[in-house]
Amino acid sequence: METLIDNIISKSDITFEKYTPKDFKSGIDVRWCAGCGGYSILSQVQRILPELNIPREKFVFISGIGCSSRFPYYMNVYGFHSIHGRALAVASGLKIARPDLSVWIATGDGDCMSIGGNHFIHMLRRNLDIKVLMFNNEVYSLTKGQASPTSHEGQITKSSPLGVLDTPFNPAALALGSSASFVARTFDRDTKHMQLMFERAAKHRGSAFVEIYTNCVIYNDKAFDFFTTVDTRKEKTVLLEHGKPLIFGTNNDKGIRLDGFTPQVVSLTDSTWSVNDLLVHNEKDSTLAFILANMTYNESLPRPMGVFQDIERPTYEEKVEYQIQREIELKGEGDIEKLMRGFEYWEIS
Amino acid sequence: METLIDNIISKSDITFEKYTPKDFKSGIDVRWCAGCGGYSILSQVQRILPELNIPREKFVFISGIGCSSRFPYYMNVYGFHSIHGRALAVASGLKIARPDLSVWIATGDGDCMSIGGNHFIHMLRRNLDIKVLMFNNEVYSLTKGQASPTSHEGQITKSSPLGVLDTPFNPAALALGSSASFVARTFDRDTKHMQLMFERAAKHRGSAFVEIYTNCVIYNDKAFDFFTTVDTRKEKTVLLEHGKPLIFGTNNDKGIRLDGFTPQVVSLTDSTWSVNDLLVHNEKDSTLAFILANMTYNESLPRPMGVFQDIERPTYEEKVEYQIQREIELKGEGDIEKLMRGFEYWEIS
Amino acid sequence: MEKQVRYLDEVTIRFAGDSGDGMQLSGSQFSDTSASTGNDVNTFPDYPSEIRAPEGTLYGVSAYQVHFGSKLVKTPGDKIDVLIAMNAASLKVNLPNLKKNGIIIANTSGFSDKYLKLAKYESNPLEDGSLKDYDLHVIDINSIVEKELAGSGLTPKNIDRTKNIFALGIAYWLFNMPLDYTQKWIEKKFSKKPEVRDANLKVLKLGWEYAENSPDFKYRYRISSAKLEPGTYRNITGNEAVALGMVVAARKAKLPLFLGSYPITPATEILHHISGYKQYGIKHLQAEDEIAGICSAIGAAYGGALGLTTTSGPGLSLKVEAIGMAVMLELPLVIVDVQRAGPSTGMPTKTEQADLFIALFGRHGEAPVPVIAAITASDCFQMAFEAARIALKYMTPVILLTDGYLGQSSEPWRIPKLSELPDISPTFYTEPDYQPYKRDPETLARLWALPGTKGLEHRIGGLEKEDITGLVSHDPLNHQKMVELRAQKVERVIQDVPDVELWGDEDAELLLIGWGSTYGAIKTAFDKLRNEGVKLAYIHLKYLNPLPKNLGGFIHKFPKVLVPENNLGQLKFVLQGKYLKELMGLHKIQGQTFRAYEIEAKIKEVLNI
Amino acid sequence: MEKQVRYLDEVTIRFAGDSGDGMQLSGSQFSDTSASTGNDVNTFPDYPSEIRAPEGTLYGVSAYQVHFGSKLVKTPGDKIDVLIAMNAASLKVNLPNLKKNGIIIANTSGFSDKYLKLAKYESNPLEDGSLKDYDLHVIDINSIVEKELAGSGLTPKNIDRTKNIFALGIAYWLFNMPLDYTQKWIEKKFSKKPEVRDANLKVLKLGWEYAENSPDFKYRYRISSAKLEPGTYRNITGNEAVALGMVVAARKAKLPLFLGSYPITPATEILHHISGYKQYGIKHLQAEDEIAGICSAIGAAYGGALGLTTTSGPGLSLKVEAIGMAVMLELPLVIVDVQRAGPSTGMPTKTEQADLFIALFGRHGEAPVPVIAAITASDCFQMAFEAARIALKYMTPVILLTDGYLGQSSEPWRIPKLSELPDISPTFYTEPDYQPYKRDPETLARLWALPGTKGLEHRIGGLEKEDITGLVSHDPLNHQKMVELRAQKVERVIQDVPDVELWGDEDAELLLIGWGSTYGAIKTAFDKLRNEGVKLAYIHLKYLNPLPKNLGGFIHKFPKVLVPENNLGQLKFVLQGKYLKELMGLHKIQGQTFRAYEIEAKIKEVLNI
Ligand SMILES: Cc1ncc(C[n+]2csc(CCOP(=O)(O)OP(=O)(O)O)c2C)c(N)n1
Ligand SMILES: Cc1ncc(C[n+]2csc(CCOP(=O)(O)OP(=O)(O)O)c2C)c(N)n1
Ligand code: SF4
Ligand code: SF4
Ligand SMILES: [Mg+2]
Ligand SMILES: [Mg+2]
Repeated sequence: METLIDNIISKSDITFEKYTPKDFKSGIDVRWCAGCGGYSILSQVQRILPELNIPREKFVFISGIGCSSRFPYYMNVYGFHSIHGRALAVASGLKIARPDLSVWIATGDGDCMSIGGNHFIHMLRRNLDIKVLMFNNEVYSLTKGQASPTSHEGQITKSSPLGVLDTPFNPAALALGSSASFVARTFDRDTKHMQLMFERAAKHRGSAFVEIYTNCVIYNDKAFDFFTTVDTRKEKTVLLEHGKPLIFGTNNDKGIRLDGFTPQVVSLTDSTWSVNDLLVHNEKDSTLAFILANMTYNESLPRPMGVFQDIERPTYEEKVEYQIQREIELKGEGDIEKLMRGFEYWEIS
Repeated sequence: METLIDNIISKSDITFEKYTPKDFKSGIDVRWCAGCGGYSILSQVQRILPELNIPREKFVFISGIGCSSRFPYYMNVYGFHSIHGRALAVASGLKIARPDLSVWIATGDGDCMSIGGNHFIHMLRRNLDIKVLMFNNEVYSLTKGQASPTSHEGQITKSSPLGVLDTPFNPAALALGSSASFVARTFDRDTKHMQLMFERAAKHRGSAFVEIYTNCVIYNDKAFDFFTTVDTRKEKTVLLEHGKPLIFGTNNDKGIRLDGFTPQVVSLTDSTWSVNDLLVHNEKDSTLAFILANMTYNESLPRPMGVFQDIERPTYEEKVEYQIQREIELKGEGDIEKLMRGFEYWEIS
Repeated sequence: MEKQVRYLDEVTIRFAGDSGDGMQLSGSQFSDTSASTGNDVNTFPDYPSEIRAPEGTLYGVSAYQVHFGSKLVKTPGDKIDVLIAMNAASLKVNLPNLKKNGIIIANTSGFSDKYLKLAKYESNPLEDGSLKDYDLHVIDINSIVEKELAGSGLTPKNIDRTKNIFALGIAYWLFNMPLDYTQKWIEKKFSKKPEVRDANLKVLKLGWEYAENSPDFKYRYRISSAKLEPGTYRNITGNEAVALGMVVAARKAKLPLFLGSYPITPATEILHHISGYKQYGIKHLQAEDEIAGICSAIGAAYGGALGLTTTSGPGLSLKVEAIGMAVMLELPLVIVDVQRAGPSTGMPTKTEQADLFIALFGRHGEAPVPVIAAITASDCFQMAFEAARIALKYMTPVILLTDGYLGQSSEPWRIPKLSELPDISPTFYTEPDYQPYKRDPETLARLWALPGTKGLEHRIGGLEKEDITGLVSHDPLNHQKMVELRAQKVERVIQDVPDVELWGDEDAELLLIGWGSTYGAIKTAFDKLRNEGVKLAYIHLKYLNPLPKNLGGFIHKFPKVLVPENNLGQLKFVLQGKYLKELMGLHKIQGQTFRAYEIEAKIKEVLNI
Repeated sequence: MEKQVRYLDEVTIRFAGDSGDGMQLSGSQFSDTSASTGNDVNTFPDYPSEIRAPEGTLYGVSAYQVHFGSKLVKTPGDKIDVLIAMNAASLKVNLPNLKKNGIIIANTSGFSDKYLKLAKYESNPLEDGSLKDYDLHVIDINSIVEKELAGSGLTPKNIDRTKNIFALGIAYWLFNMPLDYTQKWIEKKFSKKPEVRDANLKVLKLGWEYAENSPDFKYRYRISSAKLEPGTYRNITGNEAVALGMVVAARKAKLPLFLGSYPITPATEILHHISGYKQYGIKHLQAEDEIAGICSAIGAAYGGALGLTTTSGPGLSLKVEAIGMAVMLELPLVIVDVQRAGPSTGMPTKTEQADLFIALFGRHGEAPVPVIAAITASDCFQMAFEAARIALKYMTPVILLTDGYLGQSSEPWRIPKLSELPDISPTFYTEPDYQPYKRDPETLARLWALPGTKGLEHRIGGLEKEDITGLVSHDPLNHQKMVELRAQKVERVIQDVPDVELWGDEDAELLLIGWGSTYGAIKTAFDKLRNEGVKLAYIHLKYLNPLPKNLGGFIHKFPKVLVPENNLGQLKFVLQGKYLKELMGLHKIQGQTFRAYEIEAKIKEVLNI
């Protein structure tokens, strides 16, 4: 069953070129506002891709609609700017049909979790090997500033002039509730951490969801300043590192300890608690991941950054291939003329 | 701002009648298959509603499409058989417009979590005071037997003749990941437990999600027998009761203990562990709820039944009303003619 | 006992009983056997929308009608010759459609007081003489099979379930048909349950022998073979034909097939079939909803697969936005709509042709797509293949309309050889001078390059494209140009639309124009009246956008034009808008396709004869 | 210095600059002031789809055009009289549309080398003499405001932001307009930032004084008041007019208003406005998607609210299935589609009229709905009210078509008194003999009973309904009857469709037929040509389904009929299908409404003059 695309899928002449970030720039003017968090994300992606040992032509970036979803235009790879909310559905079909491709999504909090929410939870449970970069600016920007599903209660936007009433999604928790195999969070200001997260996502086999807090200078400026500036970062975020205790603070003088299931901040300097009492991160533990995800909107706790969870499960497209192989082993490669004849046929002459 | 519906909304002449279950039967022939789990659910709902001290005309049952979604026809209350997957969206508008009504949903695993998945997660985060009864038969029945998002891997259905490949949703976990305030589970065979769960859901202020394992005699018969028959139930399910330790077993001789975050079955008879070592259920603890939800597809553990979580948060429609009241207090009741004149107007004569 | 043999041209038999009585099975077995003996056959199943409606009720009746003959039969039959009635309700519901003097085979145990009451009979029709105008055979099938299978090890329930096989045995006897097709089927089906297999085999023969030996059955009937084109045949439903058509199209396109779909009656069987074709390397996704169904198919098409999505009306409504995206992307895609009775949920198990408007006009913006329709169950194969061919050749989504009637009815299909079918493989661009919206001058199809092709990295999307380069453009004149180009491209499909054939009399007063599944009924009425000497002309459309080049000439040529449709006149409106002539309509919207006599009556009315 | 005053009938001024230059603000202030002095005004904002396109680029130019006059002005103006160009790119983009001898007011600091390069100018047009055919005024606004505001405490960035106010001051001087409207606005807007407020107030006056004192400005212009109907006026955009129309309709219906919506350009402002109306008791849900938007509105309508959902093309495509449900439920619902350029994502910020087909035909099954369209910004108020009135009277969803041009353009609106508007309140059934699908014999609207009404518990849904009882029915004849009843009900709306008025000459050779937002351009061209002595007839449609009773007569009366539309001929096709006459089309699909001269040219071509 040779098809026309077989030699595109598995070409023998692949030479892994040594790429530089420049090779991943499309040359199209980036049309985001000056100061938009998107620029930094774009740079980090362009920095990471050359490291992955994947031929450039194998990358596909798919997006929906939103400022964030303009991303594919700026990448010199295959790009598909689909319709609002449907990037993951488009990507799912592509990945099943073409497991050889490295499929990435650029999406926004509205695109991914409002109109696209259903595709989001279903793709995660299926565990297709697709990387989802969600630019979370807690607002709809392209449509000029309405509430998004991550806008906080009381937030004043053009569509909530008297304040948002909805409880925001906690994206990491929603992903975990959908059985996501990889869930991480980072933010636009920390280039190194972003790179690390994108690399981790790329290397994970399965759906990888990365939430990126992204500043929108126009419609939600400084929304994340209270924990992302150089001044606030140390006190207001905590890095999740597998196997390491959760330490934070300007002088690494604080930690997170679990009281039952409840995370609490403890001081490491007043000699009540020591590093040994602290919560040690384990990326393989779903319950822990959920506890950490639930720290998110708790203002008395630092905001966790890093990989919440990274577990292995077979990917959907692998299972498809396996089912095909198993069938062929069992029954032989299908003969279409036999299929056409069906259960019973007869000759008329 | 009197409207025509004000006297329907808040009528002074409400006399709480003493209803019987019969008052809630519509008299329309129930067209489910003999032996369908739906019958038992219907009876329990009809048994519970008279107890709620709500005038019958205030009840509205909304459904999507599916065998389960035929439910409203059989109830002698206001009923709305909407389109596939949209019951919760319809209900949301109704509840915001008419907070005086008691709004219930009858839905299936496909209707609620496949095509309706987005409305499901968004309604839960908003916490509208709507009761969702999800008949989970792990299959699409009305369309004659395809895989649903709760079908298990490998399940043979008409649309998966070689076995389902998707990882099923864990409905309770998905609900918790969506910040649901009330999450419970019960099954069609246990009439008393169903009644209890429906009553709890009715009394909860906010979105209440009740998953009901429902036997489909035609397309997925006996799917739940391994833990729901009189023979298997005691060994294979564990009841969640607030403040009580998790004990189960034919002779109440087993319990669930937490090893870190990991639930494990312990024997209460071999004198290693006693009741005091067991996990005590707490409906207010989201982490615990998540741990319990994650017991679901673990065959070495009994299936938890009962209320996973019941916490209080303001309902969406209350917040809407509050915002309106606050505005009126602040600015006075709006004068439409003034609104029409806008910021600046002038006279031409 | 000597039985008399009568020769007939065609017969309509209807197996009717409770939803749980296995009537669909008896019917489809009978139809397969009849086809395999060389008859032409046309069938239609008819069942309630409830999965198992309560036993014995009028709305719980399930039936399967088989029309077979030595001449070509094009409908499942207007009126019934033989009615198998397993219970009182099934008799009551179907009697009005039984021909005078028709045969009734009734199972007495379905006429107990309980069933009579459920069927709202005051007295037992088998006994009260009310059926005297029919050829009534009353048989206590339950007792017979119970007696025969006592000691077989089967549960009473399972014994009861063999009733339909007994009835089938009688039917085979009645029409002189061989048992072996069904015997083989039973052996395969119950290979893992030998006691059930043996019981069924026994009961099948028992039915046959019962009729052979009963003095009550005096006549047997013989229908000679139909004159079908030589070839290899099988019975096929429209839904299976669509599935096979797409599999074969993918093969002839040298592309992998990908189906993204969400279950919906009456289209789901296409998904059922395709999901079992893993052995043929075919992939599918049962998506979370219809939107994901089509979007995943578009994603797969983008990757170089032949993308397919299948649905019925409500699902088509949900796919509207994504179809518009495919129009802008100019990617090949086949959308199959197995129409059902609407609007909204409507009558899900019933047929209708009322999705023509949405197929033609149902997208925001200027978003034309080719629309074609199949006319018989077996034609679904050809039209699915054709949809794929047009989609690939013109780089466009194509909508194929079938309907609940076509999808579920069956008829013998001459199986084409793969080698008979044209190569429809596309060309993937690989040269470095690639421009995504450069076009083939003949078809206006844009050039197609696949992800994975080195050096051809490019970006497409739903925003308006600059001509040739495919870059995003908001230039006013470019937009006008692109809107017009997309429209012209779809108009160019006319190159692939065969001229319509005019059947009948060039000098007729009346021209009939049909489309889609009404073919069988219209053609039957048309043939009948012409045989009776009425002058008539007839055109049946399979291509609805673009319309065939020579259609307008015919429309203007005949004084009167009648357009029968299972809707309120959608094609009629479109033809009027295009050809500016007042047409007459015949609009049946009853969840059923036309009966030939309904068309006949209307023609007579129009012609005043 | 004495300035000379010139009197003019009408003027078009265009404020153009970078996206960040505040041109939208200057333009809308100018338009409001001009309207409040008694001119008729018509405006249109024009900005890139990027939020902040890169500074100085050609595609980043943002503009706001104001057409005002002493006679009625119906378009934002074809050609520009006065161009305010804040940078080189804005000059380049807009110059082709400036009238010969038109006024240019250019800000020199926007013409630095950097900006010239970004605008792709080889040499500085302000200096190279290429603008000699225009009345050029070159001003270094940046230096002036910097000097004036030094020490004001404002940051340089904030100082720079006052440039547009300076330009506005000049414009006010030029046209002899009072400053007080804008002064009041500044005071309110910056009440919490006194230093910004004071700076803006200062700069506004400064601009005025600069012009007054500069010898470069020799002429001032005076446009006398337009002869508007007496009453209270305000400026209003189409989107705000829709919002107010619905608020007022709810009041006159004595129902609460509920909006279920999802943001989408260019419809979002309706949501913005309504979400701020809590003080008026109005509820809304910003839903998770368009499907939830409409479904929540249907749910609210079921509960007795006036249900509204607002969107643009892609969102309408998503709502298609739910509209079909509302058709079956026969519940009142208003669906507003602010059309934009498609297909697919298309050109989101640009206008088009290509959703007529989907509005009329875009649902599976037979699902007709009334469709109406607004023709000017202020007409959006009346048509929103009208949509609600029809929906409530006939128990049906109604689609109101506006478009990006209407939604964002503005004009003076005579504010009606509440008492002038009819009572449109529905009757809720409360008697115990309630039957949900019993109908009002005149309108065929079904009876409406609300949840919460004792004893009237009943069930509705998307499955086919039995006539009168509303029970689920699969009866064939009932289905036909119900399909026809629903169609007849929508046809009955014709009782509420006013006869069209024929403007112009009964004996003309050519009849123009327009619909929706093309009114301004067509009417302007029509008036102009008739003033020049050309005989012409003109009909402008607001009711598209059903079409006005007397339309057909007019279509057949005139030898030639021309249908200008911003699409490929959708109305034309519909009129042909209905009235069976060949019509001519004029199809502009450029993301812009017509210019009057384009219509004029086409008319001349058609009439050979
Ligand atoms: C079907 C449809 N609905 C609505 C829109 C309008 N729309 C475009 S982008 C967007 C929201 C974008 O928000 P987000 O995903 O957070 O992206 P951001 O601009 O904030 O990066 C909306 C509502 C659309 N294009 N299509
Ligand atoms: C838009 C749309 N898509 C698909 C369908 C077909 N459909 C009807 S019910 C159903 C699934 C029902 O499954 P579930 O919700 O689990 O209900 P059950 O019948 O199992 O109770 C489907 C796919 C439909 N009616 N409408
Ligand atoms: S509006 Fe916000 S999200 Fe969009 S480009 Fe500008 S800064 Fe970025
Ligand atoms: S098919 Fe299954 S779910 Fe449906 S009515 Fe029958 S038993 Fe119940
Ligand atoms: Mg966002
Ligand atoms: Mg189900």
